[in-house]
Amino acid sequence: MSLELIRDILVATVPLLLIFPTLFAFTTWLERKALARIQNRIGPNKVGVPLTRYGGRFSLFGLGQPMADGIKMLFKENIVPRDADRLFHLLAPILALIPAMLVLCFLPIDFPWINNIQDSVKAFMLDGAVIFFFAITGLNTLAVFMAGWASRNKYSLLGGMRAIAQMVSYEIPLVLSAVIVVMMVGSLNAAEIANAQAGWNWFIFTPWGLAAFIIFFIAALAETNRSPFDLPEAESEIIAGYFTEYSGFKFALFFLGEYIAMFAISGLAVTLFLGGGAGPGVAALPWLSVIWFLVKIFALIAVMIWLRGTLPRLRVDQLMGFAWKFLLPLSILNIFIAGSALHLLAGGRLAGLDEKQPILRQLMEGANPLVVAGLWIGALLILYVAANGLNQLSRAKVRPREYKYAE
Amino acid sequence: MSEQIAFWILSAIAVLGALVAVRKRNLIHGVFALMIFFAALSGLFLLLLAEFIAAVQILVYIGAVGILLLFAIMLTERVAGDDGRRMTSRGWFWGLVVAAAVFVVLLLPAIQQWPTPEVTQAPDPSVEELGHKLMNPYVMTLEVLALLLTAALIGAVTAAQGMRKPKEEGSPE
Amino acid sequence: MTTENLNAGMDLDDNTRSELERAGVIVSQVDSLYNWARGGSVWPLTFGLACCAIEMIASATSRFDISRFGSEVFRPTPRQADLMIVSGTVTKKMAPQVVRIYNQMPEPKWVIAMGACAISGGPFKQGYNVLKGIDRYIPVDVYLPGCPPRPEAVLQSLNYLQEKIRTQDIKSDPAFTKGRRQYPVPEFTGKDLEPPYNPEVWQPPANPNDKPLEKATA
Amino acid sequence: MSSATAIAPNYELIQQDGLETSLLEVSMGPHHPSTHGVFRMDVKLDGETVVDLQPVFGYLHRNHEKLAENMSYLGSMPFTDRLDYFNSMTNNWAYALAAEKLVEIEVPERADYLRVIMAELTRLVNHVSLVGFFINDLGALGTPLLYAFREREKILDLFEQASGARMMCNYFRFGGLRNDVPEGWLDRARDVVDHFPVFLDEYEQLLCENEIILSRTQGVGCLSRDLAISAGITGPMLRASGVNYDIRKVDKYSIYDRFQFRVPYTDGNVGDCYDRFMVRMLEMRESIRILKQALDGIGDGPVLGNAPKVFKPKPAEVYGRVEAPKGELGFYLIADGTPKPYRYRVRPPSLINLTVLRDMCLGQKVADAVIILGSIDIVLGEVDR
Repeated sequence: MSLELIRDILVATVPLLLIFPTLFAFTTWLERKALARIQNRIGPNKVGVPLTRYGGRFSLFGLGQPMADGIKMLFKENIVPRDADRLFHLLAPILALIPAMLVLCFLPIDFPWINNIQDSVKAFMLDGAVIFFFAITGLNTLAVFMAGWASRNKYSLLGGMRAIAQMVSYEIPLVLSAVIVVMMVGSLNAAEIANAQAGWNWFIFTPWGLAAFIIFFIAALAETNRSPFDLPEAESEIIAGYFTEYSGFKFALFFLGEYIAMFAISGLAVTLFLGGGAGPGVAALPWLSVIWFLVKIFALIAVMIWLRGTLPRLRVDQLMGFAWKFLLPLSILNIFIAGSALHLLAGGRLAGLDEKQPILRQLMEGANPLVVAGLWIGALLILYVAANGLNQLSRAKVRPREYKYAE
Repeated sequence: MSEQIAFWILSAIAVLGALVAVRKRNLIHGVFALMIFFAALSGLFLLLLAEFIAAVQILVYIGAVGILLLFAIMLTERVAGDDGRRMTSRGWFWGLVVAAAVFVVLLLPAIQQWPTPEVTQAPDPSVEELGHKLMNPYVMTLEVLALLLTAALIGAVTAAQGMRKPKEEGSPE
Repeated sequence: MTTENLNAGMDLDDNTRSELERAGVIVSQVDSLYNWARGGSVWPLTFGLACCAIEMIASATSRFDISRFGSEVFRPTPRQADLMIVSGTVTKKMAPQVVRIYNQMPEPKWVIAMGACAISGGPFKQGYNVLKGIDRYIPVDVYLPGCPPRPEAVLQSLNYLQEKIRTQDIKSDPAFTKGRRQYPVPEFTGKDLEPPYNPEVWQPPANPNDKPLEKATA
Repeated sequence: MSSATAIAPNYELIQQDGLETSLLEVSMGPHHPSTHGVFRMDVKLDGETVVDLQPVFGYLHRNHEKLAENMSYLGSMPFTDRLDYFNSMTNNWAYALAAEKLVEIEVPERADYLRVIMAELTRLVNHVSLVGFFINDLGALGTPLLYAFREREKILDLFEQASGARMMCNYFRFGGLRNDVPEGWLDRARDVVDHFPVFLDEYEQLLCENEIILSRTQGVGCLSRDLAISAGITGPMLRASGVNYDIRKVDKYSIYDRFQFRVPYTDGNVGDCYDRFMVRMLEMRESIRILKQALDGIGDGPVLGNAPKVFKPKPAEVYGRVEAPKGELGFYLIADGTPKPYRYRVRPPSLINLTVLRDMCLGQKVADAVIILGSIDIVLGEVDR
């Protein structure tokens, strides 16, 4: 193994390990501030620059809050319950963090420093990058189960069981909605998928892409245990779920892992549907693509925070029903629609396409605008009707009720 | 050189994982050891440049089969076995013989072709190639297999219908 | 809050000072940085006992907003909490649970006794089932009187606590010198709690008439 | 698993297919984020389904009744504040009504008007916070709760201006009120009351049509009309099960017969958590109606009749009751001719409404048990006393 290779690997990975934890700290602050605004409060604003008094002149909108939390957590006592499985109790938070960190390498963010390194080191240049992404995020489930089981706490166990059921179920719509994009590009390579959407050719602007993005985002919320799918850590029911027995830095690791997973899955959503680093001005200034990528990630995270501040939680059977009875049929139907649309657009010339170019773009070049418009309206109509119908079918039947008044 | 080192490390992990998975009486520990074995196997696939197989190995074996095993275990009563008890059975000798025989049979093609012929044409294990293979010559096989698996899935659901609540149908595939 | 604790960081005795000099300035810097951090991030436990709990919740709401001081992260599990606000009447049936939850919290941990009942039994002191102050079993850092105290008072008690934390010396902090403080959980024997108080943290007050008063107060 | 079937007769344990699973026994509380105080539910779970539930209380038993027997009649008044610590005003009122029956004191008209105003404001405080806590139990991270508390603060300000305390008002006296409201209070109260419907509109918009809230609460924790009546349930819970029963209408105590207001109740078809939630939302509108009439109709005059502070009533037994926000709150007093009551007994609506908890929870999910408890609206100070 040559020195250059080692250097390249370090250049490709180490900055990721620095940037995203920093963004995590910022996100916790953002989340607390945003929730406070949603709830008519001010939010943290006293803890600012270290070593100044609280409420001092340099409070910086409470930006010191994540740092204070981090230092406090670092020195907090670590408690392992007496009956716990010590090894698994220790391994679980680490295992929760590693896959989340690992998949960050699969995001095609064109950081300036990785332009000079060889392609074979860039994980997102792997032919099967998208598949790898899903494979590795799936490991998170194991960490959650480990934590729930190893704590020997009934609430933890309930949380762990809920987490497995939820994550396994929602992985299917997640993967199936990504299939649409793979069909439209003809590649599993993350960089190629991002490049295929250069300019404004984002897949979210196609009907099936829009539907797939919505399904993907909902499933991503469930995968990362965000509200309204935060059942594994439902505070009002099972205390803190699988990390009930975790204190100090292990808890901080879980927290970190959860947020990094949010970054990762939002990053994938950006790659698949929102054009990756594409955005205005990228052609002139290539480094803008990094900014655009991060801005899009933060836009998705802001939506997650917003949902957390507004929605109540689902129940466990409704959660499963939603995945199996609503999202899964809809995403399969969506694949059919996308496939038929591609076929109709191609009009028999699918075999003669250049394999190295994104399929959808080649098809769009010679297509009749009327056909395209008809296709899009038709696809949107079918999806809308299907979603409505599935909603009617999967909704629980309630008895009628009436409110009366007695004078 | 570095491939060699990686190969030996991964192989050692795989063998150790498999041994622990067999020897542990605590079922959960056993399943996790099995998963370590699967992960090491996936690493070995990566070394052979079969990245798609490696990803699928993780996705299916760890993500689906392992989780399914955990579910099955959580439905049973006694999870933690006694690690101290020795695991022996009366037929261990014959077991060993059968294992050795299977091993030899598996190695037979390699032994017959000894010494290994030179590889004249390097394989191209790219995902694209795999996709073309699956979609052109083997498309019938793939479809039949998919149909079979779907039938099995529906069968499992039907069989489980009478029970209290349908657990996860398992594999995300 | 006692004055010794307030000044612990400033009035160093010679022994400590020489030790500090040997260790360099860094020690004191780390000290103050750490105190800054844990003072600015006091996460309370979601733990309401009675009437005061409502005012504790009110202190987290829009008008008062405890989150300004970084304390809105109410943790439902004692494992992740720093501060236990004993908000309300502690009955003899509940006292063992309170002590147990205190034992489950990781160090460093603090306690605010909120309201007259948690301090001394309050209006219900004469009752047969009411504990006359939670400080008999666990060490209390800040006493917050009132029945119930206003939410502003909760915020002020939090500020007092932060003041106390900021002047704490890590070397003499019981959180680091003793290991986790775990106190024996009292047992309800049908008539009274056994033992009636924990001598490690509480002693019956001295009687001005010099007569032993143990039985009477217990 | 025959033992499990025995403990839960009305939930069919589905063990017929031979899948032997073990029950999980969870003790929820006394320290649990959603038990509304120090209350414990010993829950037996089959997966996530509740097969048995035993409520355990007494963690906040503060000897209220025993203390009152060793105190003058008026001495217990501040203690009634701490029964149901959301609604000190109605607690005061129920006790004052009982004592006034005992010694037959007339209440001045202005005092009666102020009593009605205070009681209805209390009802607003209670219902609005209850709905907030209820949605919080559903997992909404406090946003509706904080909105509710924002409105609650406005009403607590009124209480504070009148009585000097936010929560523990101790405002009522036998024969009237402790003191008159300060100057300008009625205008401020009118202001708060006028603005409350705006908030209610917003709140209803936020909550009543929310798809998740609908699916979480409809068909959950059904309480049938018959069971509600036979278990002695009162208040909004009874009305949600389809019984038109409101002590304000039945007893017409104080001056409630002077006001135009309606009692919302359901057709008794379902009686689930959603009905209980909706009945409370509708009741708030009616409270505002009463408040507007009372604020318009109030005249000048004294607020305290000539009642002695310490009195020795003749031996008698009385029962005074009001429609507290949680149900029928009653005080039963036995006087024996001394300045202290011989027996002092509270009929706490929370405790009696709690008795049907097990019936409503069996067969539901554990998450439902939490919201069923939330929809009953208990306060442990009143349950344990």
